[in-house]
Amino acid sequence: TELEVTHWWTSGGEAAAVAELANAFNANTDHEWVDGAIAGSSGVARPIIISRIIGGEPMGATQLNHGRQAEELIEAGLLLDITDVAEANGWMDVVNPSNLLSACTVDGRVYCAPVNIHSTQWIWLSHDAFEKAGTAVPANWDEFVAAGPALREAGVVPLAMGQQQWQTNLAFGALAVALLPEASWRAVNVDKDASVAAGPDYTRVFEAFDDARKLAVGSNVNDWNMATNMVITGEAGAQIHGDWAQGEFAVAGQVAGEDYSCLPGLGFREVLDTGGDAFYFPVTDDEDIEAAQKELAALLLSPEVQVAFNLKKGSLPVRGDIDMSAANDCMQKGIEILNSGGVLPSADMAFTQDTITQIDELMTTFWNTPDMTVAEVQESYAKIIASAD
Amino acid sequence: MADPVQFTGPHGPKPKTPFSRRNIMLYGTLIVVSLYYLVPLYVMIVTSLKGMPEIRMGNIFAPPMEITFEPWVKAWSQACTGLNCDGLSRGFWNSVQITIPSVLASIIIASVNGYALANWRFKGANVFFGILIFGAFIPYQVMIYPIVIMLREMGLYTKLGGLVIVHSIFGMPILTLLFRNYFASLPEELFKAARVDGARFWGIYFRIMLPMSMPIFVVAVILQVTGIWNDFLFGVIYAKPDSYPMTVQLNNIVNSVQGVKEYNVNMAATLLTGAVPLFIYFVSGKLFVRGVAAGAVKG
Amino acid sequence: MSSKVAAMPMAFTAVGIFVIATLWTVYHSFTNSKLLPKSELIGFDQYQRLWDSDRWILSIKNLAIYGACSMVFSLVIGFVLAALLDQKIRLESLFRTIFLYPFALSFIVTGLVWQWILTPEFGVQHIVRSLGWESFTFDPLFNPDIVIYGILIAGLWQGTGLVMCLMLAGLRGIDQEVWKAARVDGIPAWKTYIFVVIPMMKPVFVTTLVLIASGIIKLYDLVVAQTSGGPGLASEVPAKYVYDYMFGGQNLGQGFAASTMMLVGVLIALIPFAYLEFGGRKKHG
Amino acid sequence: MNSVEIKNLDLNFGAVKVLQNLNLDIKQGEFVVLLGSSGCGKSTLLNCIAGLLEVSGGQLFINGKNVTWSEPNERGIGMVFQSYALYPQMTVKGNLTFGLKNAKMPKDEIEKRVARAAEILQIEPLLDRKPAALSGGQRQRVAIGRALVRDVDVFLFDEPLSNLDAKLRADLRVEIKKLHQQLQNTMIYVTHDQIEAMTLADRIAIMKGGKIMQLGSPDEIYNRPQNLYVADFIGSPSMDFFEGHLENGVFTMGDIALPMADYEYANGPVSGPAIVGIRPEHILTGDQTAGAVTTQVTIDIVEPMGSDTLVYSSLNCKPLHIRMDGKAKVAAGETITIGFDPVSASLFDPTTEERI
Amino acid sequence: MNSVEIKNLDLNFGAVKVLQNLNLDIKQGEFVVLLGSSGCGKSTLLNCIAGLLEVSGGQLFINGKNVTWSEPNERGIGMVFQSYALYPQMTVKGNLTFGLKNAKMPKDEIEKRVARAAEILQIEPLLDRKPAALSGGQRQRVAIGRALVRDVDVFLFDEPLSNLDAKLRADLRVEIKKLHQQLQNTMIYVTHDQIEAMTLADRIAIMKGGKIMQLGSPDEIYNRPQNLYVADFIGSPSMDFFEGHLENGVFTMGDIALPMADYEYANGPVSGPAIVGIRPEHILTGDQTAGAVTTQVTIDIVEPMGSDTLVYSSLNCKPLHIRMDGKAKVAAGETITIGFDPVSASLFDPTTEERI
Ligand SMILES: Nc1ncnc2c1ncn2[C@@H]1O[C@H](COP(=O)(O)OP(=O)(O)OP(=O)(O)O)[C@@H](O)[C@H]1O
Ligand SMILES: Nc1ncnc2c1ncn2[C@@H]1O[C@H](COP(=O)(O)OP(=O)(O)OP(=O)(O)O)[C@@H](O)[C@H]1O
Ligand SMILES: [Mg+2]
Ligand SMILES: [Mg+2]
Repeated sequence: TELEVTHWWTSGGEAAAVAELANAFNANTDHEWVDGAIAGSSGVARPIIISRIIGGEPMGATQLNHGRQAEELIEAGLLLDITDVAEANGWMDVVNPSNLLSACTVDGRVYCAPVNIHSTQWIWLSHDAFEKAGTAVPANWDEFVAAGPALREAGVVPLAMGQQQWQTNLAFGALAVALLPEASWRAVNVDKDASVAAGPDYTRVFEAFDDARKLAVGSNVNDWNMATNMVITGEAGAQIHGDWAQGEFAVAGQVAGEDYSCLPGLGFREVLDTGGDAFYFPVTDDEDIEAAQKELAALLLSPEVQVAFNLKKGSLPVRGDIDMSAANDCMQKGIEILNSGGVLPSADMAFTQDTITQIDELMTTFWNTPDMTVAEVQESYAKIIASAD
Repeated sequence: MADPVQFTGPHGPKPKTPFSRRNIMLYGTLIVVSLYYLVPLYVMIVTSLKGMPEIRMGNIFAPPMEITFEPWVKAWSQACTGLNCDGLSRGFWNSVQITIPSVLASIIIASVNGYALANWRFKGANVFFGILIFGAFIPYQVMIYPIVIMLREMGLYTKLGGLVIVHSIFGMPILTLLFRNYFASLPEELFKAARVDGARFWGIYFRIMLPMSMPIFVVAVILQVTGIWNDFLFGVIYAKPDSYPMTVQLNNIVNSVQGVKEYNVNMAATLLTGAVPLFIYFVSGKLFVRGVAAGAVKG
Repeated sequence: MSSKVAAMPMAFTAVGIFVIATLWTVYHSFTNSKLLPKSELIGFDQYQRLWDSDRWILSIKNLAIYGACSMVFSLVIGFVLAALLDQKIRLESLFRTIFLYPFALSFIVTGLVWQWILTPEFGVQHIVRSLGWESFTFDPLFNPDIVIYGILIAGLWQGTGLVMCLMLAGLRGIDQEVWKAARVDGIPAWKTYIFVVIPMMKPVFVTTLVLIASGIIKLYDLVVAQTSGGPGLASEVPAKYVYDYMFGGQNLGQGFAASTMMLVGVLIALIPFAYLEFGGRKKHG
Repeated sequence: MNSVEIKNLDLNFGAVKVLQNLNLDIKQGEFVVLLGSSGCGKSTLLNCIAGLLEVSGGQLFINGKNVTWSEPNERGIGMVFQSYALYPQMTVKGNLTFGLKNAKMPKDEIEKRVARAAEILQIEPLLDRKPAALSGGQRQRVAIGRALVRDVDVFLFDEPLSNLDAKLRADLRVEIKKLHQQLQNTMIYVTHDQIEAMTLADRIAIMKGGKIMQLGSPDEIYNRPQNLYVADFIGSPSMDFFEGHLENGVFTMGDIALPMADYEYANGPVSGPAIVGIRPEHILTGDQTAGAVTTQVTIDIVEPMGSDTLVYSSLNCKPLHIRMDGKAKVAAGETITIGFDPVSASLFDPTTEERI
Repeated sequence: MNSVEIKNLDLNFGAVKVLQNLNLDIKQGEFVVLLGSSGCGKSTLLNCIAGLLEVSGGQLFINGKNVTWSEPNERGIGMVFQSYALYPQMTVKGNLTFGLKNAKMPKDEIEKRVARAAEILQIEPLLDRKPAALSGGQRQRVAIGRALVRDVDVFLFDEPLSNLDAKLRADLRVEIKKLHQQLQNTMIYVTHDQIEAMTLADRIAIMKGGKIMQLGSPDEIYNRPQNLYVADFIGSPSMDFFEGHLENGVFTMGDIALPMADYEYANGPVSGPAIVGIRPEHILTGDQTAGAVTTQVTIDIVEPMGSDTLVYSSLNCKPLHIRMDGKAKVAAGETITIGFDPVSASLFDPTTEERI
């Protein structure tokens, strides 16, 4: 059976990773992977995916960030219950951290297959750039801020940042995780406590964020991978970005530790949030397709596929029980943190997409409005947290 | 000729220089403005013929030092989207298959509407027309879900027929306006004569009105080919991956950055995608102006 | 009877799509629909939030600036070009084709090309600087204060050709004797255009305005292709707000509220037009 | 049985009443001209007869059949329009056969009819041309042919000549007249050109504001206009009117007294204020004045028109027109003697404006 | 000094020669009408005089000044167009003053001129209306006013009446005539309506194919046409022509012999084949035939036209038109006796087509 799979993985590293999934599916089952890639981020892809589902002509499987995005589709009975697959394959035991699976679970039923873990608390540093500036490669955020003037001096943009809204927000989230005590972080990002968001702990985060925006002046690129490319070529000193950035480094043939470094938690707190990608399977009334869907679901979490996929994608596997020794330096760091339990839930799970969009907007406004003060942005932020549901 | 006459003082045509101030101003302005219009095309073409190293050197206006058709080949048949590495070629036939019936259907419907509005003036016609014009202003995005639901109910969702309907619906306001104005400008007596001759609604439409409407049909064809060929939103939402139009591929090529942006491939892809409407423009420019004159001027 | 049958698609579209869908949209703007449309009403919350949103206000402002400039410049440039082409010049069809061809390209393509030309690192700014004028700065797409004009440049490039065509058609429809009368009166050509010819071209201007205005309201692709609304939120427009909230933010209600506001704006703008188009000419029915 | 019978016809465009309670009977074979100034409803009436406008009230009969609700092609009428309304994309033959094909007439019958019409109208050599390649006169013949082939009882003409120049107009007028003599169909002809009306009509209906003011033969209309409107409307230049008093069969205006003994009164002799109307050619000049009531007038303008000469003058401070022979040698400023012929004058009541 | 002098004027549109070596002198205050069929170059000539078309060769003088290269507004001409070409969005006053304001004329002078023009043309009450709210006649007056306020020497009219209906045409014709008498400006008037030409002109220039065929007073043109073209062109219905032979002062056609003793020969008596042209009103009927050469003809069609009656007949198998009195009672099919008046006939040479 042909199974159409939609996703928005179209950058170099991503496409290579998808190819692993497709090859495995074509090789290990009697079915065929029909690729439905749509470029241009989830904003473009999502209406298409949802239209297809509510229009009664769903694809076989689709990527969605798991978390609250799919809640309503599940409630409307549009997504396939794959609890039987999960049980048969013992997902409850192997998925690590376990909250990944709970994000797929509604009322005790499993509706999605998580495929990877993405964490966003990373800063990527170009060795080349720091060499030009004549400073050592920083070991944490503060050192990096201190090296800023030297980098400027050397004609290097200290911090690369793409213009898309979610990237600014991502940087903010990374700073928050790195700089906040865990309790404060949880108070805001899990319990939505606006008073903490308005408090002094958060003031420090916004101040750091203010530093970041000053360091990023002169970074005129749009896409995240363009920003990553600036780090790869040494045009920029660093980029705060998710772990998928290392896919780009890999495609460019760079070696972690030699050409570039990565600091999880910005070098302060070795914790990662555990968002990630998952595949959902829309309900069809075609039994063949349903069988194929379930086979795909099972395959996605199989150890071989997990290894192959995540190596290409630069993300962490969702199973703790597989051998990732082939992974590079940075990925190893991530696995260590995971294994040591330094795990936070991801924003995708805590906030609705609506709230995230609002925060995205706020951060972007702040980032691009030099007149906006730290106090102002913090106040607006607290307001959004207060109204989040 | 008769014997030459001797004139004193000015006679014959007033002497002119080809470089009168007026001509310099006139042609100067036209040429400068033309540059503004041509520069992007020039940049697209030049860039699409350069290799990536040359592009990185930075001058987008410099002509290629070494002409390469590699980007064109890549854009047409090799560029990747996700796993599919067959470039635009995949979408080309889809686009053709979508465009032809959509253009035909939307024009037929709109011309019949325009004809009914201009010549038959049934009750409430103006109200419908007013709503149609209002419809021209509705942002497409708003209509996505209602139309998905409608097409689902009709069983046409993700079918070519559904896409044709969608294009017809969204082409209707402006086309109807043009056709209505055009038909209203034809002599009403022709219509009366045909009625006396016993022709009815369709008879008059096909036998009398259609043969006289070449110019406005040219305009409609151009507008619709351009619009439908270039459409991305409806193509991606109301079709399936195996029937996605070329613009979806274009969007994928342009937006899926693999490493560095391959500007030359992007430009080649852009030119390839625009080729069909551009071709139609170049061959029918004159008719277009004439048709626009017929459809737009008469209020 | 056939006339009514033939008008069915139109009636269906007018009522079935435009009216029903509009009502559907308006209704759902009063709900808390998120990913999927829901029908419980929640009052004016979405509107309150909408008008509290800086981004929405900014979008409206941008649209206002873009719309006003686009209208004025399209009409002015389109008319001037048409007037120039109407001077019995050589190579008229060549010039006409040059002005018109961008209209064949989609906004995505337009946005892409102009994004590129306007990028400081290798676009116009780079060229001028490399010619020796080091301090020259022209970075509309990266300067929040003028980014909307950067989009305008591209929008005009794409759309003025059609306006020029319409205007040319209108000019060709003017009674030549009026021109002669003005020459005998000794009126210079530019005055004749402004005081005599333009007022005579009202129907053309009406059609043109409908075309331009319906395009302006729907402005979306161009912004996405050229700036994605950036830098920051500096080039956001209402249609993008609608789209982002409906599909990115998964807050249909908010998107619907925004689009309802857009429709209200359109209605207000259309009233004078409807009056012009239908009100003044009842007699000819 | 009348060929066309119009009973109490009303027609409104929305609130505008264009035709009001109009009655008209036309006999078989009659040539009736509808004459009136622009906007008086002539075309509207014709369109009602043709079925191109739906009547608001009243009935229409053609050949005794009530056709009020019939389609245009079922009424047995053919129509010739001002612009001819030939189908530009069809050949002459296509134009002629379009109606017949619509009626699903057999091929050979169509051929026969086209041949006959082409012969009558002498357009055989043109059958394969497109209308654009025809002269004005030829186009008109084709337009008539279109009605002819359909073998209709009633021909309707809506100002078929008004787009043409004077010379052609005169020629085609004669052709239409000949055609009528040959075919003997009923013809209803709309015009606002008096010459056309006078020369073509068996009867003329003068219309004003959607009403028929007078219906009669050209001679009646010209020489015995029923009311002031008709009197003023017909004739170029029109009648000159002078107010005065009618007493004991003598009409007095200023110091001129006209004995109206031989005048044919509409309802017998009356007395009271009256208006006299005199046509320019009924003013006697030169030798003719002998024996008539005369007066002296000064010439303002002389318009030589070739076959005759028009003289503008005034009498009792009212304009007076005089039509003289084309060879009369008179000049502006001259004073001449003129005489009146009471028999050819018309008298009207100043209040009702009706003929006395 | 002539008001307008045209010397050896040539005008080509590309390869098409529209005017060729045309000469025309017009005296101060003269009313000259350019008459000719459609496409003969009348408008073109007028546009050359106005400076709206650039001449290809030759010279133009207005009031003795060489204006060949002058701008239209510098030539001292005013022009009235067929469509009037009023500026539709300006009031009547705006239309009148637009040119003056543009010439930076002082305000009070403008007011004075507008007041004068408005008085002459009697359009004072209309000054604040827009052209759309005016009747055809009023529009024309405004168009004339536009030339009037500019105080020009020469008025040019390009078929100013041809868009109007017959009645209005007749009225406005008279107004233009009066205006000319009042203003005494030079006027050049283009038309293809003979009646207009005959009634308005001091001199008529008959044009054909870009050349002037005859230039003369209306009387000359009508009664002594210079050549066959002019003879045929002027008069409605036109002259009837019969071929025959001229020998010893007697013209013979078929069995009719006309003694041409009193005929005014153009260049003295000649002999040889000739064509005689006779106008319908010069055919004698009834009592008038006494003493004239007579023959019998049968009537084909009778057209009563009110003031006179036109009779269609034939003579020697050629059509013959007869204009009779409006009260003549004749009917188709009747045979009547007609007579010829040699003095009012015209004779032409069949080869050169010139008047004999
Ligand atoms: N569709 C319409 N709606 C409203 N009024 C109309 C319509 N058609 C005609 N009229 C009015 O009806 C009246 C009669 O019009 P009609 O065309 O019959 O005049 P007409 O006598 O044929 O004039 P003309 O000589 O100019 O052709 C006019 O006053 C006109 O304004
Ligand atoms: N712009 C032009 N280019 C080429 N030929 C032209 C042009 N204008 C006029 N002509 C030709 O010149 C000739 C004279 O035209 P003109 O308009 O002077 O005729 P006219 O006597 O005014 O006719 P009408 O009575 O129809 O107005 C015509 O044969 C016409 O086809
Ligand atoms: Mg009419
Ligand atoms: Mg002309």
